Amino acid sequence: MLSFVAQRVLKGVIVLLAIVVLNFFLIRLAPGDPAVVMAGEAGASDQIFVKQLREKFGLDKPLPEQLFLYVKGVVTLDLGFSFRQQAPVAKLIGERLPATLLLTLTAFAISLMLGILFGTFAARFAGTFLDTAITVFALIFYAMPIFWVALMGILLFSVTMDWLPSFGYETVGANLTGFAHAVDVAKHLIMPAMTLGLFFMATYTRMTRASMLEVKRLDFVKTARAKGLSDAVIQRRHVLRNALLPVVTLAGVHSGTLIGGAVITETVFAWPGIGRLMYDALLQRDYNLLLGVFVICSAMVLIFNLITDLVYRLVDPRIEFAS
Amino acid sequence: MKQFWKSMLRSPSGVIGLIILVLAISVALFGPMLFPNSPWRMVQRPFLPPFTLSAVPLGTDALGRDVFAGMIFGARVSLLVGLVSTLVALIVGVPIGAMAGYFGGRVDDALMRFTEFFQTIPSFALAIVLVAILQPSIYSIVTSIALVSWPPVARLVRGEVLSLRTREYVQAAVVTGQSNTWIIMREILPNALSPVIVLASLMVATAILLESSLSFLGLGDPNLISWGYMVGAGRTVIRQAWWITVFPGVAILISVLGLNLIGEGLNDALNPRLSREGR
Amino acid sequence: MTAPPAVSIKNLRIALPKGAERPFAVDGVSLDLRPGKIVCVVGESGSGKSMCAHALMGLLPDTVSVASGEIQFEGRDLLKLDDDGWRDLRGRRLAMIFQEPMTALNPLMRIGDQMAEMFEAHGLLTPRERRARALALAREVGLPDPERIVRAYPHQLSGGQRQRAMIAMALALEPAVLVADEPTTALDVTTQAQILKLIRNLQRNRNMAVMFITHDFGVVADIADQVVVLRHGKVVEEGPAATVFNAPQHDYTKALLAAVPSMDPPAREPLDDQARAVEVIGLDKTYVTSGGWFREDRRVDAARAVNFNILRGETLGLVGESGSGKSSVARLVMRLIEADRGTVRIGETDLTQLSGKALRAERHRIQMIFQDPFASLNPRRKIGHIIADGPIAAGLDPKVAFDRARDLLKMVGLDAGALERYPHEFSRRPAPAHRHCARARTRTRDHRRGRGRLRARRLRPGASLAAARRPQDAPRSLDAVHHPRSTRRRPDLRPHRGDAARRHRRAEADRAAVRRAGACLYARAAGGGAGTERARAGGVTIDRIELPNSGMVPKTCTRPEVKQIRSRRIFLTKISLPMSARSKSTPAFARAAPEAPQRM
Amino acid sequence: QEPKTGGVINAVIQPEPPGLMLAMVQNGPVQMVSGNIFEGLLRYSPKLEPQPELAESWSVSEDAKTYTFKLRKGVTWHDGKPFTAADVLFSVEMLKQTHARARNNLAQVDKVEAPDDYTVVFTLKQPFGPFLGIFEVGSMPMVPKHLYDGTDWKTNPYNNAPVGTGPFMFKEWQKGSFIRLAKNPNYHEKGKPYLDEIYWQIIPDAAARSVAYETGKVDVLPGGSVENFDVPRLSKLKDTCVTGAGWEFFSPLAWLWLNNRQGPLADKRVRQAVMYAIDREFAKDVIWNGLGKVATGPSASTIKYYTDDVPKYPYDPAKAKALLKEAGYKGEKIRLLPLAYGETWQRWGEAVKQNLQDVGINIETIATDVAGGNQKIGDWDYDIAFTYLYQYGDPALGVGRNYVSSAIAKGQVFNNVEGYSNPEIDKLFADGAVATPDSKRKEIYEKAQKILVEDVPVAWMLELQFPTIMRCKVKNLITTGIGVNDGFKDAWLDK
Ligand SMILES: Nc1ncnc2c1ncn2[C@@H]1O[C@H](COP(=O)(O)OP(=O)(O)OP(=O)(O)O)[C@@H](O)[C@H]1O
Ligand SMILES: Nc1ncnc2c1ncn2[C@@H]1O[C@H](COP(=O)(O)OP(=O)(O)OP(=O)(O)O)[C@@H](O)[C@H]1O
Ligand SMILES: [Mg+2]
Ligand SMILES: [Mg+2]
Ligand code: NI
Repeated sequence: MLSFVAQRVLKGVIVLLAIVVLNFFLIRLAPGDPAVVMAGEAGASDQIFVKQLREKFGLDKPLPEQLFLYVKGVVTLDLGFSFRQQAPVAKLIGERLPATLLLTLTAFAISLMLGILFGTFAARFAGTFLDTAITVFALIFYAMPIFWVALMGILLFSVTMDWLPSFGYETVGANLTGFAHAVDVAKHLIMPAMTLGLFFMATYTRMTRASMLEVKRLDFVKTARAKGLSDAVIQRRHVLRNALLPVVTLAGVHSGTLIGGAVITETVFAWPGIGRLMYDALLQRDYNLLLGVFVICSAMVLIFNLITDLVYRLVDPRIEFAS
Repeated sequence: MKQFWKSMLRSPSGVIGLIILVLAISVALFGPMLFPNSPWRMVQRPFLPPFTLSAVPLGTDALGRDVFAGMIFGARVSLLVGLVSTLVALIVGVPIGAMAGYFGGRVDDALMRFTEFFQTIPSFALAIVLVAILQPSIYSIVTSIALVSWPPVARLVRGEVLSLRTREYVQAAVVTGQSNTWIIMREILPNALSPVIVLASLMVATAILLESSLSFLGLGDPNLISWGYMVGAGRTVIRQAWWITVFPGVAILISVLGLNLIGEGLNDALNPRLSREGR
Repeated sequence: MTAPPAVSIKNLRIALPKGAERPFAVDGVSLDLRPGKIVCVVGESGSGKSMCAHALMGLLPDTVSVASGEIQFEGRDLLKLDDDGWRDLRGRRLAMIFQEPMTALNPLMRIGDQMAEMFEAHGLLTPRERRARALALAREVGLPDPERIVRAYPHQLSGGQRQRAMIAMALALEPAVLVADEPTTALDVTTQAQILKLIRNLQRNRNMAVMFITHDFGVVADIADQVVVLRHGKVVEEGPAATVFNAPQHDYTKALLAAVPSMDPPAREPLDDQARAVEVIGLDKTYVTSGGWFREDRRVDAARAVNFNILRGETLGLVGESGSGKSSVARLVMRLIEADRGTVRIGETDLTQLSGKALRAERHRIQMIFQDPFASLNPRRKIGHIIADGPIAAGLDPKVAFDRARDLLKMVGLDAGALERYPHEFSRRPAPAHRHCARARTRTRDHRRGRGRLRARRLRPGASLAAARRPQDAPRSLDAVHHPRSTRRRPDLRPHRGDAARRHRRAEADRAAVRRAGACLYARAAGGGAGTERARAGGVTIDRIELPNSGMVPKTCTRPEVKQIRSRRIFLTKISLPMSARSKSTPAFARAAPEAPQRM
Repeated sequence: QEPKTGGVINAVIQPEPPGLMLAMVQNGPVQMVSGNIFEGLLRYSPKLEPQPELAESWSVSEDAKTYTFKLRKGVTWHDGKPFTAADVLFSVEMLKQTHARARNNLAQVDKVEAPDDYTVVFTLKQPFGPFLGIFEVGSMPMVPKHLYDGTDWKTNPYNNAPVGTGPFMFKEWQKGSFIRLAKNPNYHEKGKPYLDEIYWQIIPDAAARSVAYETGKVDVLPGGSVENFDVPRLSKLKDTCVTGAGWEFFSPLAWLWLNNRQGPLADKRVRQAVMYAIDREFAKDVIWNGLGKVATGPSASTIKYYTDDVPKYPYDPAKAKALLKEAGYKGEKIRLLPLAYGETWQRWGEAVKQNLQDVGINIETIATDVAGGNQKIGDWDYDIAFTYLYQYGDPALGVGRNYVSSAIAKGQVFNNVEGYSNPEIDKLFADGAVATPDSKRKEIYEKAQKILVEDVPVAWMLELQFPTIMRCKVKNLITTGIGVNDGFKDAWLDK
């Protein structure tokens, strides 16, 4: 197991480095020059200014050298300096990471819980009206653009009913501490987390449903019935547990991508997360910052993949640590 | 083939899905012929609510353009983007996944690392970068969406193949001296199909919405109208003019629903056990 | 009649859904189960045995329904029970053992917990007491090292151990009635004997009424007090075991009995002058699975220094207990897995040296019939394709190939329409051909060409196989071979759908027949006029069959039908097996053997 | 009404500023927030007359080459250090290196001297008409010498916690959430500022900004914070006041770059046809909600020397078609590059495309994001492209740069991107900048306007107006021609 983890980590690091290199070129292929963007923002652009900027950012150096310097930085855990924000990339990401993790993990938990719940119901009543209703319900949140769902939520819960705040991470200026602060943050969290969670819910609902139907037909379920166990116990202990395995897999894949995938939710709810940071960096061609976010996202995905693998192996006693 | 249609038509979800898809596709194909006016044309006063003028039954948008015409023309692009990019994603993802799963070892390692590269970058950002690099157009959009959506397909297929290749009927095919291609195509892939179908029918929705997000950022094909574009464009005025967003939104929803129903029906129809026995 | 019946099934009719092969799965069956007696229900596949059993447990599938009749138990009609009533009875008063020990246990739960659930379901005992009872039960059914076993997961147990665990569970609450639906079919001969003995003993000790379902007349002979013969959902014959065996009344019963192969191997022509068809020299294979959490790598020696050869026209039987490496050797010979060491020669070709195209080209010279007939048919391809694929791959004109496939199907007793059917559809055949019939057909066909001699070789679980024989390793073989998905599951896999399919056991025989036909067709297509020398050993005894080619190319088929191990036992006693090998076999084996001839 | 003291204002800032050190970064949001922290020597009335800020008074020499500023006494930096002439000298030096616009503006300065702590003398190489217009805080913010002199400006820690002389002090910046400024108790104007705190809330989505205002979470939506379509709805809300004032100094003017170098657009008649073909009234009314004004030429009506005595281009598709025909336009493809600044601009792009198509111009829209668009424009790889630029109150500062041939430089935006080259115009702008007196300048610039409008080097669209929406209880928010960017020092809350 230890060697398994070590091997995975090693492979992960290699993949990460490859990703850094590829990203480096990919991003630079996109038209647009950060110096020109910044010059544009400054409301003036003359030769000297642009040249100065380019020198300042090291953009005048040949690409391979830039790459070398960047990779060297990454290897020493230095993600570089953001041209535009004039701050170390690591610091900028660090400021945003907690909010993103809070949002995505909550959304993730919501989607998993609801998805499994609905999936279970749908499977339980497969072929009935309830089943169809659940499928349609789940697909509504899947097929509706997130910003639309988000806006509807805001209109309903913030504007009309005034229950929940419509934006931000906490009440600005309230200076709450301790429990009150936690409640405040939670209130702000509900809507974005729900919006994001409901989107991913559809997949889990469908996955759980299919998987439950599958497992339900297996022999050991009949054994359990022959024992005289109640239906609830059978569903929970025998069917659901086995049915969850593929859901766990899928969840592992999602948990990583969620992190960078929350751009729209973060934007609509003004959630100070990494998604927006990345998006702004992309629009500004803030190369180092963008690369930094990509690297962090990739690392997260790899870490989450590893964690799911481990969890999976723990949950399913049949799995060996084959490498 | 006859058998296939028969069983497809037997499942109610398949029938409903098929009806929806056929309707949507015929709108996409023939609608623009019946509606020769460009959907970009400003025909009425802006923000005209729906059902007030029969000439513009679904009202007008912020510039006074006919929402109904937009829906008709948008069907073409949206369905094209959704279906083609999903198809391309399948064409890329399925063979990669199949080869990784079937050959294992180094091939698997290399292919999966390659997949990871596309998988670990947030797909939305990657799509933006790709479209920006390739210049926005319907082709580059489809390409980019396909490029960011194939990794899950590959992973899924790989997983399935990994387990299927140890099945005895696969080994039976091996011992009769059949080629690897044949074995993958005939013995393995058909049995790995059903989760792929479920995934693919969900992917169509993602693709349509991704196109919408892209056009919201100004990276859509500016010369073609799409449902996603309409939803994005109507978003900011949703408070004044719900209809601009809601109608194309519902169109997307119904198409996605239809495709998922087809997916379900297809799944049953392709599964000989279900198709002939019922359930 | 002595004791009053514990359960009395009266005129039971179970309706099948529309479009099924017949309107009623069970059509007016009446039978009584008495305390302390074992009623064996026999009959061909699809005759409605399992339906009866499931009706008794209230576990009928949703698609079927009881049309009429009653099941009296303790003064109540079970068919009128509501869900709660059933829940109360199941496990406590009525218990059931299922056919498939591999899939009947929840793979994610420890054995002990699954046993304890029995008490939990009926609100008995405290959790701690439940654990203690589970341990005691494990001990009672003779599970080795019970402390370990209750903490083990199902996949860590051998098939026999799992079946014991199932039995322990079924007996936990001392039920009045035990229903056993082919509990030993999936087990090897030694284990089967032990399990039968166990059931018999427990049943006697507790004075249980037992309904025992089986295909196997050997088993019937072993344990039945009463025999009920079912056909097409109707009881065709019923009576004490001895009567049914010695004086069968109904033609069907006679046919069933006739289909049981006799014990005497026929005289064979000597084959000494024949050339070597297959030569296996020093095959070694060790499976290495890397360890789990802080565990070491696990190594299983599946083959160590295996040497044998097969002469042209000869059939070699490879026998051994479950997990002794039979399938592994077959796979090595087939080059489905790579040997660590050793050579396999087919005629003059060294198969182990080939790879890629060359290997593919040589593949047709040796063929294999797989252990699990269901698993070895692609569920999404029609039978016709499955059979013809091989010859077509070898360059035969598809039309010709299909014609041959049709001929072959006819040869194994299937009509030409079978070409167009999918494997699972053989459960719905109008005239179900159960495996005895299928076997008989094979034999007939073999007989026509038959000549030659049969040898058997016991794969000795010697020192080199010690690792494989550790109790926790044994089930690996079952799992690895039958359940490759579950053992080698990766996190990105979905749960395996094959398991559900495995329940379609009814048509297994047909499928096996078809698979075999495929192999043989191929043989003919490639070499022309292939025949099998099977003689009376027919599917009964042989793990791998060589199909000698009248031309030059020898064919080898592997067909370890675990289910027939009981017959194999008989076979083994008759051939001159080295004493050492015999003594290695388990006591049950040795003990049961002499009884057999008398019964038959 | 007497101003009341106290209270907190929540305003929206969009997008999030990349930094707050005005001398280092100068985009819109930075100016808006930092205008409260930093100050310039002067500020400008809505009529763009200079008013004292850090400079108490100023005088211009007879030859218009020497400007003498008397600094206000008793001004301190937020850290308590006094503000003196040395700071001004240092700021000039620093800005020349870090602030592109300041460098251009100061190009005519020969030397800067400080005869005493409270006097600064600028000596110019030649008279420069707009010189008194370059001292606003965004164009020339004063930087604390004691904190920056001799340090690496780029990494100076005070970049993240800027220290100025302004009415508000920097307190806190939660990245992605808000920026908090607090009252400067030692502000040099007695009694000001009135507010205790300002929260600049960072809300990236326009619709969410509307909602934030509606639900009372923010009180001020500076110009451009919400989509134009939403303005009428918001302005009808209770207690809501809307003003278009505060943009006089910047006078944003929107136009279409027309690439004069190549293709059909090299022909003046085609460019004129474009002007006739576009329905600018429609754009104003529908897309900009009736705000702003149809532009008549290169100068916005709010800046100096504007004249409307120029040829007019009303919406006239027939005339456009005729001109196209005359020019022999044969349906060559023309690429249109919209501005990726949000929905309004996208809609505008679509409307213009439709207008042009209606007269038979074969338009293909090219989509890009902002960075990609800038690159294309800078590389002259376009035919028609949207833009809008500030004019900074004087044609010499904000107009000439787009039309003189010396400002043609590849790889940059905002200069003479269209490639228009006319020696007469070059000369007029060169003379205009240095001419004295004012009447002479007026004459020159009016002439230039006429020529340009006739030539149509670019297609002028609208003088934009970005309405500021706020609660009516917010008083005196906008008092100068610089608007919200000039800080909230006069604003107070009527509770
Ligand atoms: N793929 C594998 N990986 C690891 N171990 C394996 C694998 N396949 C088989 N084994 C182990 O090798 C041994 C021999 O297995 P094999 O399947 O050859 O037995 P068998 O004689 O065919 O048994 P059965 O009668 O049950 O079919 C067993 O201990 C089994 O656990
Ligand atoms: N779930 C089901 N739905 C519909 N028909 C079924 C189902 N299961 C079994 N049948 C049908 O009911 C009949 C009796 O089946 P049953 O399983 O009782 O046979 P069996 O005697 O147990 O055969 P085997 O020896 O193969 O186990 C068969 O014709 C079969 O096709
Ligand atoms: Mg049965
Ligand atoms: Mg085997
Ligand atoms: Ni299985």
